[in-house]
Amino acid sequence: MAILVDPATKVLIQGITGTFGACHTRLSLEYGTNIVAGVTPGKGGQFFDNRIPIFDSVADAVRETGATASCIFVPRANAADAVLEAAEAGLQLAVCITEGIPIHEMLVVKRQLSRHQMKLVGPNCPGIVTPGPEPDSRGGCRIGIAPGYIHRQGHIGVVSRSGTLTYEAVWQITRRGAGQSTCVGIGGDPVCGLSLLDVVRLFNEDPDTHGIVIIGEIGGSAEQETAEWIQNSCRKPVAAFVAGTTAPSGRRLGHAGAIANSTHETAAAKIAAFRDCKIPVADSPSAIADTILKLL
Amino acid sequence: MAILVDPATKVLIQGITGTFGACHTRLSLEYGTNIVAGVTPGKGGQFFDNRIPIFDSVADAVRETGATASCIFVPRANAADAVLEAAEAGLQLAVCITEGIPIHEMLVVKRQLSRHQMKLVGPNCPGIVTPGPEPDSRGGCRIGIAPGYIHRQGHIGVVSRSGTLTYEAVWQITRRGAGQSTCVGIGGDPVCGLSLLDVVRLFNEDPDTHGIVIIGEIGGSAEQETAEWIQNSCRKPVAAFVAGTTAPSGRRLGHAGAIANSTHETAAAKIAAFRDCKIPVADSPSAIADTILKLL
Amino acid sequence: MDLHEYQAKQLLAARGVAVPAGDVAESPDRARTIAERLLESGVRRFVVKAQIHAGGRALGSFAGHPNKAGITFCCTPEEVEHAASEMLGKTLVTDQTRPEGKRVLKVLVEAAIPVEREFYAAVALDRTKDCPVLLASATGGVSIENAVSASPNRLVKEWIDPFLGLRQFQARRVAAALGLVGGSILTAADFFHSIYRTWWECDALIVEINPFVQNTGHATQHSIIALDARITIDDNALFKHPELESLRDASEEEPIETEARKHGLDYIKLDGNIACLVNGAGLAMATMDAIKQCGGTPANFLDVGGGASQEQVAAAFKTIITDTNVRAILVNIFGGITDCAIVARGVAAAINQSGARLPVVVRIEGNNATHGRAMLVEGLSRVIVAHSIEEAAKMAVQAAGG
Amino acid sequence: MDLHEYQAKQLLAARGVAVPAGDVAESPDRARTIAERLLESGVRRFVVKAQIHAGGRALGSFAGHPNKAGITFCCTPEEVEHAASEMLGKTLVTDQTRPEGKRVLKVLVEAAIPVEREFYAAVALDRTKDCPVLLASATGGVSIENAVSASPNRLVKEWIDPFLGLRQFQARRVAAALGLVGGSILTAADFFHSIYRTWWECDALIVEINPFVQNTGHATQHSIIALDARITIDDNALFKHPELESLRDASEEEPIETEARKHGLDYIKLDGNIACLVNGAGLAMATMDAIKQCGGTPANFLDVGGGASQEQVAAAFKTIITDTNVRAILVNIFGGITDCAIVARGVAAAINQSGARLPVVVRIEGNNATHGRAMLVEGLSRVIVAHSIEEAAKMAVQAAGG
Repeated sequence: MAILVDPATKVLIQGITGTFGACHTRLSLEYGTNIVAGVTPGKGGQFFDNRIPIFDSVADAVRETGATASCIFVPRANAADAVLEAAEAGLQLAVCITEGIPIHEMLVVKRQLSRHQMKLVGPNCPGIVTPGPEPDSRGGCRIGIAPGYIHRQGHIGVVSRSGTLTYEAVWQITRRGAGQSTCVGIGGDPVCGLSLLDVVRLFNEDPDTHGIVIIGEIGGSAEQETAEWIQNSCRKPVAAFVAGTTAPSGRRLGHAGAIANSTHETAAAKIAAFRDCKIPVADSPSAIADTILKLL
Repeated sequence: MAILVDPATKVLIQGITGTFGACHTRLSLEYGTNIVAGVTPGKGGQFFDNRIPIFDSVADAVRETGATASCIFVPRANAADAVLEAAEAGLQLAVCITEGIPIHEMLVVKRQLSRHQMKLVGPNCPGIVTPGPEPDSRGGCRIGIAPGYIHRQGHIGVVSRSGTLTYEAVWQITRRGAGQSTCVGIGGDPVCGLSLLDVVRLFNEDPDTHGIVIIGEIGGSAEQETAEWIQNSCRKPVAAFVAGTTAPSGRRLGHAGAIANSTHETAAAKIAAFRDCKIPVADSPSAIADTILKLL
Repeated sequence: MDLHEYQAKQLLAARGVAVPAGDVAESPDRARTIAERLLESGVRRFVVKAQIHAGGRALGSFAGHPNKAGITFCCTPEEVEHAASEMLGKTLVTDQTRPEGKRVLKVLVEAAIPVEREFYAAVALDRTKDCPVLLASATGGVSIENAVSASPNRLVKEWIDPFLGLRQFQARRVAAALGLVGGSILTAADFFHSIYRTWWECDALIVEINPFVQNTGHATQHSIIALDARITIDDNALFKHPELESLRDASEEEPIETEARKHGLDYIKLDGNIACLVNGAGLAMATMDAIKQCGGTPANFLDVGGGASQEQVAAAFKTIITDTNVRAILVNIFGGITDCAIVARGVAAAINQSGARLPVVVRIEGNNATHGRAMLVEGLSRVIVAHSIEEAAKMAVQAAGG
Repeated sequence: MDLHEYQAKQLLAARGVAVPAGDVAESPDRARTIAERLLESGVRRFVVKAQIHAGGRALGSFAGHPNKAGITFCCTPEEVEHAASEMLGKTLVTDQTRPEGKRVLKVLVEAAIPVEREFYAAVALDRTKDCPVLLASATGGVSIENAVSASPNRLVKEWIDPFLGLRQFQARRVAAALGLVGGSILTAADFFHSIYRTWWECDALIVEINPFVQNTGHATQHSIIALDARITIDDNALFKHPELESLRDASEEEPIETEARKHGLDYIKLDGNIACLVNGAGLAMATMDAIKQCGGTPANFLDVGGGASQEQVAAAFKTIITDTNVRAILVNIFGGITDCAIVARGVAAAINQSGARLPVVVRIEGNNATHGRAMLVEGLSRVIVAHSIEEAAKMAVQAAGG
């Protein structure tokens, strides 16, 4: 068991013929991901690496292959549209890797997704990995751009707003002999799909996840809301890390940003929120794995 | 009993201080309508005719008076907004009298109303009358601009896409000694709130309505869809009338209108649809009352 | 409000739709100048298109010249000048005009584009679903309606959520459904998107491109060109678009209808001989139906509106008797809120002023109807009072000598 | 991307927001000309405002002239010229600039508007609700943040559905909540609507008007005037708005940061002495945190991105050593997909090319890390290898002499 994806999940790749999309499609195939289709408008009928059928639309791909999840590598000018296409085609999950999508477009996407069942992870995220049982955790499901080999099948759920910092945490866990149920990088954009809390709730319901690691970041107040929920409702041990204590506050213009999003934005406020809710916070990035393993 | 409104319904008037709104507010008050508030932005705190409190917003009016229905006389440039304001304030019903609202604005309103419980009647409609027991049917609830005195409390539900033609039908029924449960003018605009069918369904559920008169018009295919539903599901006798057999087809430009809305638009097609579904259709406007009364 | 082809093309071109190079001319001289300029830029074949608010121009013909159509292809600026001179000022009759046709005051002179295959596309309102719909077909051209009614499957429909607009993936789906492949899918999608944008931004009821073609001739590989374009704007939205209101061509409208609109009257001239003056559109149509049922033909549709004033009624009366075909007048008023006496006064005043000697059948019902009826009968000898719509129609038909 | 006040006012004015008459000047001479023109149109009091990408100008001061602020009121064109000459080319320090301040290259010369009461309004993104929010307060001006944190109720918030935009009734609700009454509600609602329109149409992150005032002076009774304006545009959306991209003021940006961006590097100069070269923003921040925890101070934030190439690493290295404060360099790479050997090769090449004699602490982990580490240790004498982020930070602080 795992959350969101497992090795049986049928995955399609939107933007499979781009350089970046193609590269990570191959890595995911090597990892064992069940990639059943690619989508590149105008290239329908071709094959990716003589192997994966390419379709003009997500709807075509879904009809022909039964895919239920999508990984989106579409350039940013078309990425919001790609998410809506995935939702309209009835997918269960879309993972949008693309970075640099205009925030106003994501506002429209987010608003529209409330009318669909589809879960969105990202944009601007490393994606999802559910490690498999084979060496270097192959035989699992990798959607996105995370390095597969750093994982190991196990029982710690990892959810993170950061990219490389997630890899760091996963690698630490793996090197200490433990493993992950699923790792979800939700991305660092101000407007994104699944929130930290959404993923924590999924882990809480997943029998295969015994402990949860949360990696937060400055900006927004997702950590506070998550910490509160955990204190009240989470049945599993949770450890957290928040980077950015020394982050430059950024040159700012006017007051609206500060007023709109209040004072929860700093790493210090987030760390305090976790501690207030009795959630251990790693002092150093090197201590993330130890902090969760101590609780198990 | 009646549908949509009864004498107890607390009504507010959006645009109460305009000439047209003020005139019909007075007529409705005379009729016995329970008008509890007016709304004119910028005139909050004043009183209409020293009697009805005026508020700056629908939300204020609802909070202070408990109004559940609104009649909208707001000029067309602001009318779509007025409908959305009514919906957001949690009203059950809005009747929009205003004519000439741009269709694109109504598309947005209609799309948004799917997220609210509020029923919309209109725009560009005469409104709703539930006749009362007193002389000239006073003591009832009149929302809109229909003449009150032509009604008589009774058991025929009238729903119409036309204005004066409805009065004609109502007057005939009244003169023949019968009466109406409720009369609903849904308006003739291409994009409007409650459809013929929506109102017929309400009449079908109303124990006080024993028969239904439908007055259709050229354009759209609401009559066809209604006729079909009646044949399959309506438990009450229904009579219909459709004007426009000799309507000029209109000078048209291109084919899109004809293609988009197919061939159901003519009065002949609508009359045929009713007859196909065993619903008697009055041959002449003078025969509307007789056609329904024969069935009761 | 309908637009001319050249106006529609300007609105579309401003939003990224490719249209043939060309310009509009009001004189043969100017038409020739345009053609000469096109010639300089390498154009070798021209088309001259009469600009009227009606379709079917290619199959239409000019009054007195059954062999001249509203669209002519030419090979030289001289031919263009000649073709323009044979259109301008003449009356063109097509299956979409009235029998008396429309006078041509402008022609569009364009580069003629070689056509291999004609496609159809339009954005219109779907009244059943309350949303815009993109319509497209791989068989465009003059016979689109027949083609579609013969095999409805050939018409591709894509419904559009007004909150999201036409999304790229939807536009691509339509392109693929037309049988386009490869890069053409993307070009066509952009094209559809521009049509929708025009529809949305201009508060249009209909934007229609029939036909559009894939340009196979030149450098830009997958380009799509709109050969003809029709746009109808929502009259109710014109107050938001002064720039569109300025595109109104008064010469295209019946002066009498324009005049009537100024008085808040909705008037449409028809071909019969019984003039109608009714309050309410539905009642007006029902009245016309009744006239027809009694063997007569209505001379007009006229709605004086719900709360008709004395002045409006007088103006309405004046309007209907300008039609010289009229042999009788039917006034049908249901006075709801309106006081029937006021309407009667308006009718009486108009009859007196006009001096017209036409028989007038009046059916007045509702608020203060008895008084109104009495006023008419007492004051005017030519007024006949009826007590139902049916009776009124019968009397009017009789009075008209029908 | 931040805009200058004068640019923001132009964008707002184009969408119906009233702003004081005026223009921007790059020379005292030009400033005087603008004031003279204003004088002719009846203006009797002027304001000269330094145009820099930072707030707090009224309370700021110029380097070397503690009594001169970034906003000066004047009564004659001569005074305007003088005020402009004391700003242009000088360095202004405010509580929102860095300590070294910002050079003033442009001033805005405007009619001074009498202020009775300052209001505040802004449209920003609400990250919790994933929608735009209109913020407004009846106590605007410099102390808005304090006012709001002291009594949060004084801040009015209206959340906006991006599908519907800011509706009139919402804008009126905000106006009423500010204590406005009567016709002022309608004027303020139009004003809020224009702010939202600007936010939406310009893909802005923030549009802020602080303060705006109700004009009590002149003919137009309820007019509202924006005295100051701040706009930040979403960098990711600039590709859709070439007209906004052209408003970029390169002189406002650190040249080194601009240069870094060209190489796809996200670099922010800071005040410490330990340069950081890290892949990934989160890891970069965590690295800086670790340095601080060990008693050091980072000289920069630098994210070379997820899939850093050898060239990018070399460019990153070049970038960080241009900062003369730097005493040690910390390279922290987690090679996920990236081959650590490639990164190592980039670092080695950069060290060799630069000839800099700074100590370099390297922590490389992940894909092919052993090989990468070996390459660095063998090839370069000044490289110290660490095995955890903590260890690396400690070593770097030590090496920097901290």
